[in-house]
Amino acid sequence: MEPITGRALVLAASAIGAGLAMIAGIGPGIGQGYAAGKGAEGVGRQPEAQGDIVRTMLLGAAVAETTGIYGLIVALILLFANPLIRLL
Amino acid sequence: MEPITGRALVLAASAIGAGLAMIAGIGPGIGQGYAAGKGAEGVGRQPEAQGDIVRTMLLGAAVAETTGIYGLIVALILLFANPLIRLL
Amino acid sequence: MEPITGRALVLAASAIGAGLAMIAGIGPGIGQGYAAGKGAEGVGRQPEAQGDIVRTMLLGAAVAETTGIYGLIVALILLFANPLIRLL
Amino acid sequence: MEPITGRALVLAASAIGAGLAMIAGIGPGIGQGYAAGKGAEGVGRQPEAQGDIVRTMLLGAAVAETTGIYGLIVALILLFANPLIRLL
Amino acid sequence: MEPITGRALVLAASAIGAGLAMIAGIGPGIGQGYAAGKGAEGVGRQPEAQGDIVRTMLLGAAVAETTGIYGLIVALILLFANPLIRLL
Amino acid sequence: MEPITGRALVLAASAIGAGLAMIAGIGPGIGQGYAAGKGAEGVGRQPEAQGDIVRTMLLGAAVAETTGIYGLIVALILLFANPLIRLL
Amino acid sequence: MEPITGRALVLAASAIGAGLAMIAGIGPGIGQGYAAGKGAEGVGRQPEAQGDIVRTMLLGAAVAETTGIYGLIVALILLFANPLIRLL
Amino acid sequence: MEPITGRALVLAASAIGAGLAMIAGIGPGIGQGYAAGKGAEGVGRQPEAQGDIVRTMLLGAAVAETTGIYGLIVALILLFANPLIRLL
Amino acid sequence: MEPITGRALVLAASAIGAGLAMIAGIGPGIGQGYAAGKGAEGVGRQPEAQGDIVRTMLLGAAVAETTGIYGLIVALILLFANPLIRLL
Amino acid sequence: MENTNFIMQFLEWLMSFDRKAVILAASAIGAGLAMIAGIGPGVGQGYAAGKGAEAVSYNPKSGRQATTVMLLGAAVAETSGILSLVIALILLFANPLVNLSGAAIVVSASAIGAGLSMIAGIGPGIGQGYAAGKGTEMVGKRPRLQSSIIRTMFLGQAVAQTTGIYAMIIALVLMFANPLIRLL
Ligand code: NA
Ligand code: NA
Ligand code: NA
Ligand code: NA
Ligand code: NA
Ligand code: NA
Ligand code: NA
Ligand code: NA
Ligand code: NA
Ligand code: NA
Repeated sequence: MEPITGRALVLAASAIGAGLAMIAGIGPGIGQGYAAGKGAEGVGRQPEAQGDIVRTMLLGAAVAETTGIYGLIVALILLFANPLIRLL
Repeated sequence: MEPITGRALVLAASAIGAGLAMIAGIGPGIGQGYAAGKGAEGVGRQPEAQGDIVRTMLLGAAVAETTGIYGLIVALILLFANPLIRLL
Repeated sequence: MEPITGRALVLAASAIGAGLAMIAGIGPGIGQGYAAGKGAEGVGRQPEAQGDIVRTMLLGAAVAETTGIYGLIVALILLFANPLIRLL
Repeated sequence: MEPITGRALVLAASAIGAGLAMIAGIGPGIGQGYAAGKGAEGVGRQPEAQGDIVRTMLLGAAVAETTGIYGLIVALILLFANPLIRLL
Repeated sequence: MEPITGRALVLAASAIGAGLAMIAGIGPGIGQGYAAGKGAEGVGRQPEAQGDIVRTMLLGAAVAETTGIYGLIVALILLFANPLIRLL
Repeated sequence: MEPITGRALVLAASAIGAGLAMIAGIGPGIGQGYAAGKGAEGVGRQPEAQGDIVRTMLLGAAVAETTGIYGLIVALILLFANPLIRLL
Repeated sequence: MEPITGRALVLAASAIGAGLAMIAGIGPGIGQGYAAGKGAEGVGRQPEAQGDIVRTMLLGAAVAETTGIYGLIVALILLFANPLIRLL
Repeated sequence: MEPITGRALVLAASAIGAGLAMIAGIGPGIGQGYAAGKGAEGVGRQPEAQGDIVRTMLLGAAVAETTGIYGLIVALILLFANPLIRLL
Repeated sequence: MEPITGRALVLAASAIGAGLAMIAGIGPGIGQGYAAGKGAEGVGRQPEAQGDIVRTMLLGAAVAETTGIYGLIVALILLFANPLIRLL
Repeated sequence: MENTNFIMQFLEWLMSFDRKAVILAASAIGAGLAMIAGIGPGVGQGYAAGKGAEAVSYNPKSGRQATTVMLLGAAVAETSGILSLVIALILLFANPLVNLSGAAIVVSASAIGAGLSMIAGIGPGIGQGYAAGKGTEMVGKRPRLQSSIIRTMFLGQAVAQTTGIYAMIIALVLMFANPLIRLL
C-alpha cells in the first residue's frame, strides 16, 4: 500500500506543466502559416523572385519558431531531466 | 479497498497533460488554412504559376506543422513511454 | 460511499484529457473556413480557373486538417485503448 | 508513510507555473510569423530593397521576442533557481 | 512529519500566479510582430523614409511592451519580494 | 504544527487572482502594436504628416492602455493592500 | 488552531473572481488599439480632417471601454464591498 | 469553530462564476473598437457623411454591447440577488 | 455543525457553469462590432443606400446574436430553473 | 483514520457526497463549457454581416441577392452553436450519466470532458462565417456567378465542419457509450 508521496505530486504536476508548455505552439503555427500564405502569394506574383521570397519566408519562420522550441524544451526538461524532484 | 497510489496520480496527470499538449494544434490549423486560402487565391490569379504556388504553400505549411507535431510527440511520450513513473 | 480507486482516477483524468485534446479542432475549423472563403472569392473572380482553385483549396484544407486529426486520435486512444491503466 | 510536505506542494506548483509562463510564447510566434509574411511579400515586390526589408523585419522580430523570453526566464527561475522554497 | 503549512500554500499559489501573469506577454508579441511586418513593408516601399519608419515602429513597440513588463514585474514580486507571506 | 488558516487561503487565492488580472495585458499589447504598425506605415507614406500621425497614434495608444492599468491596479491591491483579509 | 471558515472560502473565491473579471480588459485593449491605428492612418491621409477623425476615434473608443469598466467594477465590488459575505 | 457550510460553498462558487461571466466583455471591446476605427476612417474620407457614419457606428456598437451586458447581468445576479442560495 | 450537502455541491457547480456559459458572448461582440464597422464604412461610401446597408447589418447582427442568447439561456436555466437539483 | 494527504482528503470529501450530486455538479460545469463554442458562430456570422453590409454599399442592385447568400452561409456557421446547445441541454434535462453505474468520478469527469470537447466548435463557427462573408462579397460583385460561388462556399464550409463533428462524436461517446467505465 504505497500512498501518494510528495515526489508523486511533483511528477504529476510536471506532466501537466509539460502539457501547458506545449500550448505555446499555437503561435508559431499561426504565424508561419501566415508566412506560408504570403510566400505562396508572392511566388505567384513574382515567380522570378521565388528564391528571395522563399528564403525570406523561411528565415522569418525560423525566427517565429523559437518560442515553440522554448515550450518544447521546458516540457522535455520537466519530463526527462526534472530538476524539481532533486529539490525535494 | 485499493487506495490511490502515487503511480495512479502521475498517470492521471499524464492523461490531462497529453490532452493539453494537443491544444497546440490550433495554431497549424489556422495557419495552414490561411496558406490554403492564399494558395487558392494565387492559383486563380496566376494559373501558369500553379506549380510554384502550391509548392511554396506546402513548404510553408510543413514548417507550420512542426509545433503541432511537438505537441503530439509530448502527448505520445506521456501516454506510451511515460518517463515520469520511472522517477517514482 | 464508494472509495476512489487509482484506476478510477486515471480513467477520470482520461475523460478530461480526451475533451481537452479535441479543442485542437478550433484551428482547422478557422483555417479551412478561411480557405473556403478565399476559394469562393477566387471562383467569383476567375470562374475559368474554378477547377484549379477548388483543388488547391481542398489540398490546403487537407493539410490544415492534420492537427485536428491528431487531437482526435489522442482522444480515441485515451477512450478506447487507454495505455495508462496498463501501467498501474 | 511519507506525507506530502509543503516543499513538495511548492515544487509541484512551480512545475505548473513554469508551464503557464511558456504560453506567452503564442504571441511572438504569431507576430514574428506576420513579420515573416510581410517580409517575404516585400522582398518579392522590391527585390532591390531586400537588405533593408530583412533588416527591419529582424529588428522588429527581435523586439517582439522579448515577452517570450520573459516567460522562458520565469519558467527557468521556477525550475532551476526556485526562490520560493527558500522562503518556506 | 512536516505537514503543509499556510506559508507553503501561499508560496505554491505564488508560483502559479507568476506563471499566469506571464501570459500577458502574448499581447506585445503579437502587436510588435504586426508593427515589424508593417515596418518591413514600409521600408521596402519608401526606402528613403527608413529612418522615420523604423523610429515610429520602435516608439510604438515600446508603448506596446508596457503590459508585458507589468506582467513580468508582478511575477518577479511574487517570486522575489512576496508581500503576501508577510501578511500571514 | 501550524495548519492552513483561512488567512493563508485568502492570501493564496490573492496570488492567483493577481496573476489572472495581469492577463488583461494581452489586449493593449495587441492593440498598441497594431497602432504602431499603422503609424509606421503612415509615416512612410506621408512623412510630412509625421507629427500628426505619431501624436494620434500615441493618443489612441494611451486610451488603449487603460484596461491593462486596471488589471495592474487590481493585482497591486491584492498584493499590497489586500482588503479581503481585513474582512476575515 | 483557527480552521478555514466559510467566510475565508468566500473571500478567497472573491480574489480569484476579481482576477477573472479583469480579463475582460483584453477586449478594449485590442479594439481601441485598432481604432488608434486607423486614426493615425486617417490623420496621415486627410490632415485637414484631423479634428473629425480624432473625435470619432475617441467617441468609438469610449464606447469600447465600457465592458472593461464593467469588469473593473465587478472586481472592486468583490474586493471592497463584497455582498456575498453578508449572505453567509 | 464554524466549519464550511453548503451556503459558503455556493457563495464562493458564485464569486468565481461572476468573474467568469465578465470575460464576455472581451468581445464587445474588440468589436466596438473595430467599429471605432472604421468610423474614424470613414469620417476622414467622407466628412460630409459624418453624421450618418457616426450614427451607424453607434447603432452597430449598441448591438455589439448586448452580450457584454448579459455577462454583467448574470454577474450582478450572482452577487446581489443570488437565486441559488434560496434553493439550498 | 451542518455538513455540505449534495444539493449545495450541485448549486455551487451551477454558479460556475452559468459563468462559463456567458463566455460565449465574446463571439457576437466581436462579430457584430465588425459588422458595425463595415456598416459605418458602407454608409460613408453610399449614403443614398443607408437604409439597405443598415438593414443588412442589423439582420446579420441578429443572426450573430443567437449563440450569445443560447449561453444566456443556459445560464438562466442553471440559476433560476435548475433542472439538476430535481434529479437529486 | 485521519488522512494527512490533501489529495486523498479532497477525494474523500468529494466521495462523501451522494454519487448523483457529484455527477450532476460536473454536468452543470460541462454544460457551461459546451456553450463556449458559441464564440465561433458569433464571430463568423458577424463577419458575414459586415460583408453583407459592405456588399450592399458597393452594389445596391445585387444587395438582396448578397443578403440571401449571407443568410445561407451564416445558417451553416450556426451548426456548432446548435450542436453545443443540444449537448448542454441533454446534460441539463436528459442527463444520461446520472443513472450510469461505475465509479462516480469517471462518470463526472466524462460530463466535463464532453463539455470541453464541444469547445472545438469555435473553429467551424469562425471559419464558416468567414466563408459566408466572402461568398456574400463575391455574389454582390458578380451576381451572375452566384451558383458556382455558393457551391464553392458550401464545399469549403463542409470541410471546415469536420473537427466540430469529431468533437461532437467524442462528447456523445462520453455521454452515451462511455468506454471508460467498462475498464473499471
Ligand atoms: Na521567436
Ligand atoms: Na513550426
Ligand atoms: Na496540419
Ligand atoms: Na517585446
Ligand atoms: Na502598453
Ligand atoms: Na482603454
Ligand atoms: Na462597450
Ligand atoms: Na450583441
Ligand atoms: Na448565431
Ligand atoms: Na475540417
